[in-house]
Amino acid sequence: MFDAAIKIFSNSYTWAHYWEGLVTTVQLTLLSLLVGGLLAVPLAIMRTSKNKLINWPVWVFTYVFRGTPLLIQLYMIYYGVTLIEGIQESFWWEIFKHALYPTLIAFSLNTAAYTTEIFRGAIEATPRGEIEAAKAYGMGWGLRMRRIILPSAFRRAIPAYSNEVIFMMHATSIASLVTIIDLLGAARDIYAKYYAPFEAFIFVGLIYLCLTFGILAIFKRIEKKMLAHLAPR
Amino acid sequence: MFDFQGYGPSIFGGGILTLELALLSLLLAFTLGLLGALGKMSPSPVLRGISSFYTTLIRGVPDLVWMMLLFFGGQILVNTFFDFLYDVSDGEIDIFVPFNEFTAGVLTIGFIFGAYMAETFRGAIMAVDQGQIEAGKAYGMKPMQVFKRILFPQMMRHAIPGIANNWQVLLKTTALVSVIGLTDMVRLATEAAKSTGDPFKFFIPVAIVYLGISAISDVIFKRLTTVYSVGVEKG
Amino acid sequence: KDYDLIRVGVDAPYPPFEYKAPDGTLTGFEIELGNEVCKEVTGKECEWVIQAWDGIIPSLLARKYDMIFSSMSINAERMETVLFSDPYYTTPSAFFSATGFDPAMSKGKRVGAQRGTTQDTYITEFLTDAEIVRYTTADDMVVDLKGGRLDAMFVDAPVGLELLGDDTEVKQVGDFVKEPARIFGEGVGAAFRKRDTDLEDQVSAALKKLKENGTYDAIMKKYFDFDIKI
Amino acid sequence: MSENAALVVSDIHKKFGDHEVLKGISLTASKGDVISLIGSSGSGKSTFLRCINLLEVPTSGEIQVHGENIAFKTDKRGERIPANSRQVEQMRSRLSMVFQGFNLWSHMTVMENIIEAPIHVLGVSKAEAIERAEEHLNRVGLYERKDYYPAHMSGGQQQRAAIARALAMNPDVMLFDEPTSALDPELVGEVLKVMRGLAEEGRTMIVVTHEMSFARDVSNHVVYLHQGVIEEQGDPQEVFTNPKSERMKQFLSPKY
Amino acid sequence: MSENAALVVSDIHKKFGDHEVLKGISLTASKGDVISLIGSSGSGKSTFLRCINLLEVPTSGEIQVHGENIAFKTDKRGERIPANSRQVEQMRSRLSMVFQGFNLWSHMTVMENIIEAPIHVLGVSKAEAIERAEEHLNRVGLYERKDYYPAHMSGGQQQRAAIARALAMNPDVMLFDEPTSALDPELVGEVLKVMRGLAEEGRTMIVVTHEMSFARDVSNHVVYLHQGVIEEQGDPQEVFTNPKSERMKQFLSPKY
Ligand SMILES: Nc1ncnc2c1ncn2[C@@H]1O[C@H](COP(=O)(O)OP(=O)(O)OP(=O)(O)O)[C@@H](O)[C@H]1O
Ligand SMILES: Nc1ncnc2c1ncn2[C@@H]1O[C@H](COP(=O)(O)OP(=O)(O)OP(=O)(O)O)[C@@H](O)[C@H]1O
Ligand SMILES: NC(=[NH2+])NCCC[C@H](N)C(=O)O
Ligand SMILES: [Mg+2]
Ligand SMILES: [Mg+2]
Repeated sequence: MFDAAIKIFSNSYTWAHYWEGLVTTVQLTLLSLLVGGLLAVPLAIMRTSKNKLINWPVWVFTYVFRGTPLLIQLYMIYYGVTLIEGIQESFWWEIFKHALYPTLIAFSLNTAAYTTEIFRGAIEATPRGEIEAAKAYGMGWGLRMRRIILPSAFRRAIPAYSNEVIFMMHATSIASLVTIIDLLGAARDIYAKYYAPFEAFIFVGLIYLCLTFGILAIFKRIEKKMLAHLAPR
Repeated sequence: MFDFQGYGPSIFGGGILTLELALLSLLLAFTLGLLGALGKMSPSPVLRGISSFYTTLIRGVPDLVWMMLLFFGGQILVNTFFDFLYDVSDGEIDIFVPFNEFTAGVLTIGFIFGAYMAETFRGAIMAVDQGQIEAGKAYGMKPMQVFKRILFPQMMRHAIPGIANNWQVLLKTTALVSVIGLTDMVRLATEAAKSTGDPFKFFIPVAIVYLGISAISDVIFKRLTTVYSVGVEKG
Repeated sequence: KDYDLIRVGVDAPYPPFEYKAPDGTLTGFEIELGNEVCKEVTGKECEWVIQAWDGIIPSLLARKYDMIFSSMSINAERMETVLFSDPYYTTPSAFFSATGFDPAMSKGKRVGAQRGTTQDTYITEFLTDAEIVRYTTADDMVVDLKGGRLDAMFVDAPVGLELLGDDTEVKQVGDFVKEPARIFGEGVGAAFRKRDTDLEDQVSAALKKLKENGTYDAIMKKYFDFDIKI
Repeated sequence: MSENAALVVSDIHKKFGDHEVLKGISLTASKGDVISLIGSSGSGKSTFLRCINLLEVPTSGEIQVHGENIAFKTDKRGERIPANSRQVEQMRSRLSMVFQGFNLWSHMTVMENIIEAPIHVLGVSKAEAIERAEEHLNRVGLYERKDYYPAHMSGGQQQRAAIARALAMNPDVMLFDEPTSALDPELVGEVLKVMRGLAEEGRTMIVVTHEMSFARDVSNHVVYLHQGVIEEQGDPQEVFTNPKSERMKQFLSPKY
Repeated sequence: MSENAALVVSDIHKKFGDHEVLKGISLTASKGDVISLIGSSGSGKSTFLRCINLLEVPTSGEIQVHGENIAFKTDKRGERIPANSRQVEQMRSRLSMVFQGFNLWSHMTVMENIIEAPIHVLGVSKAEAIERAEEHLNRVGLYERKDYYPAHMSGGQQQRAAIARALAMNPDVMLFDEPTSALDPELVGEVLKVMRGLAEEGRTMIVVTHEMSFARDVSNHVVYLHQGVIEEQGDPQEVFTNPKSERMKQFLSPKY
């Protein structure tokens, strides 16, 4: 058993491959969180609207994306885009040709749906009095949103959002199913090359574990800073 | 819409498999979750250590990695164990236990969600009034009786929202078993989509089935909430 | 030693060798041939276990099944790990492309192969400046090739032809590839764990018998209009 | 209604559904007036105060701030709403409200709370806002607490911070809704002291309060609300020592 | 210590960490005794009662129920624990506790609460348990409420149900920990009445209480605890009319 491990990990190809995978995983996670997060803000605001015409479409979006497996969303987008009439002739194709972009779209939409609901909850939890105070001091809707409601909601959302970040980081592992060499993809290559499931997958599991701890540590610091106003003294 | 080019029946069968897999995993997760929660709250540092190790380790690594590890490595582990038996018994015990995809699927999903359930149950147990448990003890109930007759029924009320949530996530996680070769509905839809070149025709119905199951579960959990809230809501 | 059931690992779809009909049943050249082989040895058809190619040898070693019957080329590297029967067919590999791909000018092109196959080994070694995309199953690769995500794919020639079906845009490009033999080996054989020599003997014998008594040819005719027998 | 009246409210009615909470209330506050609104729980004091700065929209009646009438219109669903939200915002910036529950913005420090509206509503520069904020903080005796978050201060400190926040708007009229009733008895004093100081400075204030001593000693006009109407009003000395209405007598009796 | 003593507790000490709450308390309850434990808050009354049925394990001291000594041992971490959990469970089934907060099981109706322990601890048949439960419910005047859930009853009703639950164990000794102090004053009477009835029936009871009238009129022995020691004890008439200890005098004075 140890011989196999030594053989695998003394090869520089192994390390290069895992490194490449790590970079891809981190990239996928960050980019989808970024896009998803940006989408989620307006969606969450719409979702809290009392106007059904604004609220309802967003509800449908979050319900569908939260109610179906990400894997299916990924497959639909990955295989579906090639079917769009004329896309292969358009310049978009240069982008969609690469597995990375449909994957990013799927991941971003998915995390946007979850994040929307997290933000919605946080927005709705804004103390009524604080909103009234903002009104009473002459703040209009936009100013109130920008200065009072969103800043305080975002802070409140941090703990729930940190879970979403970890969840998303883990979820990127399915990118390996559409030819992307992320961490898990790299592990599968190594596994196939050396017929060594334990070494390949345990090692990659440890990397994921470290990433998870890393995220937790970062959020602990963020919480300490951003949630100082809630901490007991 | 309803023309599945002959794939209809087998995809339906895959749907059944998805449900079986999800329900069995839930059962395992429920059991492990309870054990994990009790372990985490136990006075014994060893038990506490084991359960915290279990919950952090599981939750730190993606489901799919666990699945592949267990699926690709599980058989080897099982073999190693029975080879050991074979050796120590001088060949008397010669068993081969096949470790199939279904087992791997149930085990991984069960183990993963057991870790999440443990947190749910821990919170729920802590929400039960200590006095209720003391009353049980004071009337001479054995620890097991206190658990079964007092703690468990009361804890469930607090645990149901968490269980419901975990179930919804678990249900969707079953889709991953398609990757390790289990012919669930996602796997079958994928195969059909690829060989017919029409992804939407197969994926959309499957997506709707997932939405349907989760809508039905919502109803069931609502009912369960009422069952376990007996004596609590105002009447 | 008597075998009463042989469990056989196979990676599908890999038409025309092994693939699923819409109702979920396995068919194909190797499935039919394999079932005949199993009947010779045990009197029963094989118990087929579907396993993606990249895990096909580990799962054999882990005893998930006792034989691989899945177009596995017999080459030296694999012989270090598994035991092969006598070869039962041979076909070359080929590139397929919609854009007139030239293996000699592959720089920056996206070329697909199934992960862990001899084709994977070949392009990894010889198409160093191409972007190599590895697939778990062959049908994934075809979807991407047809969808325009790949400039070319490299597979066993009959599989390429079959998978593309009546698609007119994608064509075979270049010649058949059979060299180097170090990679592609000499034909395709059934694979076993090294210590199962007895099973290997019986399977090789069965193959020999089927080749001689016409069963092999009858099956081959159903799937091919050319000769692949070895 | 005198020309230099800071605030004129005329014949305000307010219904919640079928329940008429305010049944025609009028009030004029001239510059420097300190008006106390008293009355038993549910009499409509808070509702009236909230109508003044349009946190509730009165069902009928007019509101005039510094001679400018607030315009109303009727929306699609037949509800009365302000015609011009700019006008409302501007008006609100001139009427600063201090809430019973303080309602400091919890994610901002005291300083940030105070400079927020001056900067973003009035358009004051940050440096100037801070400078003025420091004055006000000194004024309410909270200078050393300026970088604290609300949650880390006592109720009395929070309420004084809320007063500083209101002062920072340099308002024409300050509205107080039971500013001390959420406080522990020991903390009430420190807030009342600050408010008495403001009154002495000549600030125009309308104060809903249960502190009868404050109403009597500090304000120059007392309004007694009962079931949505003004049952009695006038000079505090007179009203308290010689209430005319039976209800007012009853209202005052148990506490003395 | 007489042979027919229902309960003998000798020299109980209890420490929480470094804090010694009970400093050697002994008590004997013979059949039919009604013993009141009084003392100011924090004196250790609850702790003592909880030590008796081992909800807390005493740091040292012995407990004897009907002549049977509870066996203790020391666990790995050096803490004293009961040697035999079967023995403890059996002993607990003979000492029924009534809690201050009632602690009725909230997911069960009154009837279910009452028959629970008899069925599952004593092994009585369900039919018999129900029959007896009905008697006890009549006894405490709650028969019509038998199918109510605790949350749907008043505090006094809940406490009477809790007493019925305790009675259903047919206990040798009943332990009460401030059975009325969580109740609104109007409801205290109905519970005390039931308890007085029990005393007159000859039940052996140990009652922690702040109801001095109950201690004086109903019990035949009063124990005054102060800072973990028995400061004074004896016949209630004597102890209340003629307290010897200074502390006891002080303790009694404000309430009379
Ligand atoms: N948003 C609302 N919807 C319906 N009814 C309301 C609303 N706000 C207030 N009311 C009702 O209006 C009446 C007056 O309430 P208001 O809060 O103005 O009384 P108050 O004089 O301030 O009493 P308190 O001294 O208790 O604060 C009450 O009966 C109350 O129930
Ligand atoms: N589990 C515990 N851990 C630490 N200290 C405790 C614990 N339980 C009780 N104490 C301490 O023991 C002392 C006695 O408590 P106990 O509850 O027995 O008093 P009491 O006489 O019942 O008072 P009260 O009349 O308020 O109920 C108190 O100082 C309390 O803080
Ligand atoms: N069933 C399959 N997918 N077979 C792939 C075989 C490819 C090639 N002949 C090899 O041995 O590597
Ligand atoms: Mg009010
Ligand atoms: Mg007590």
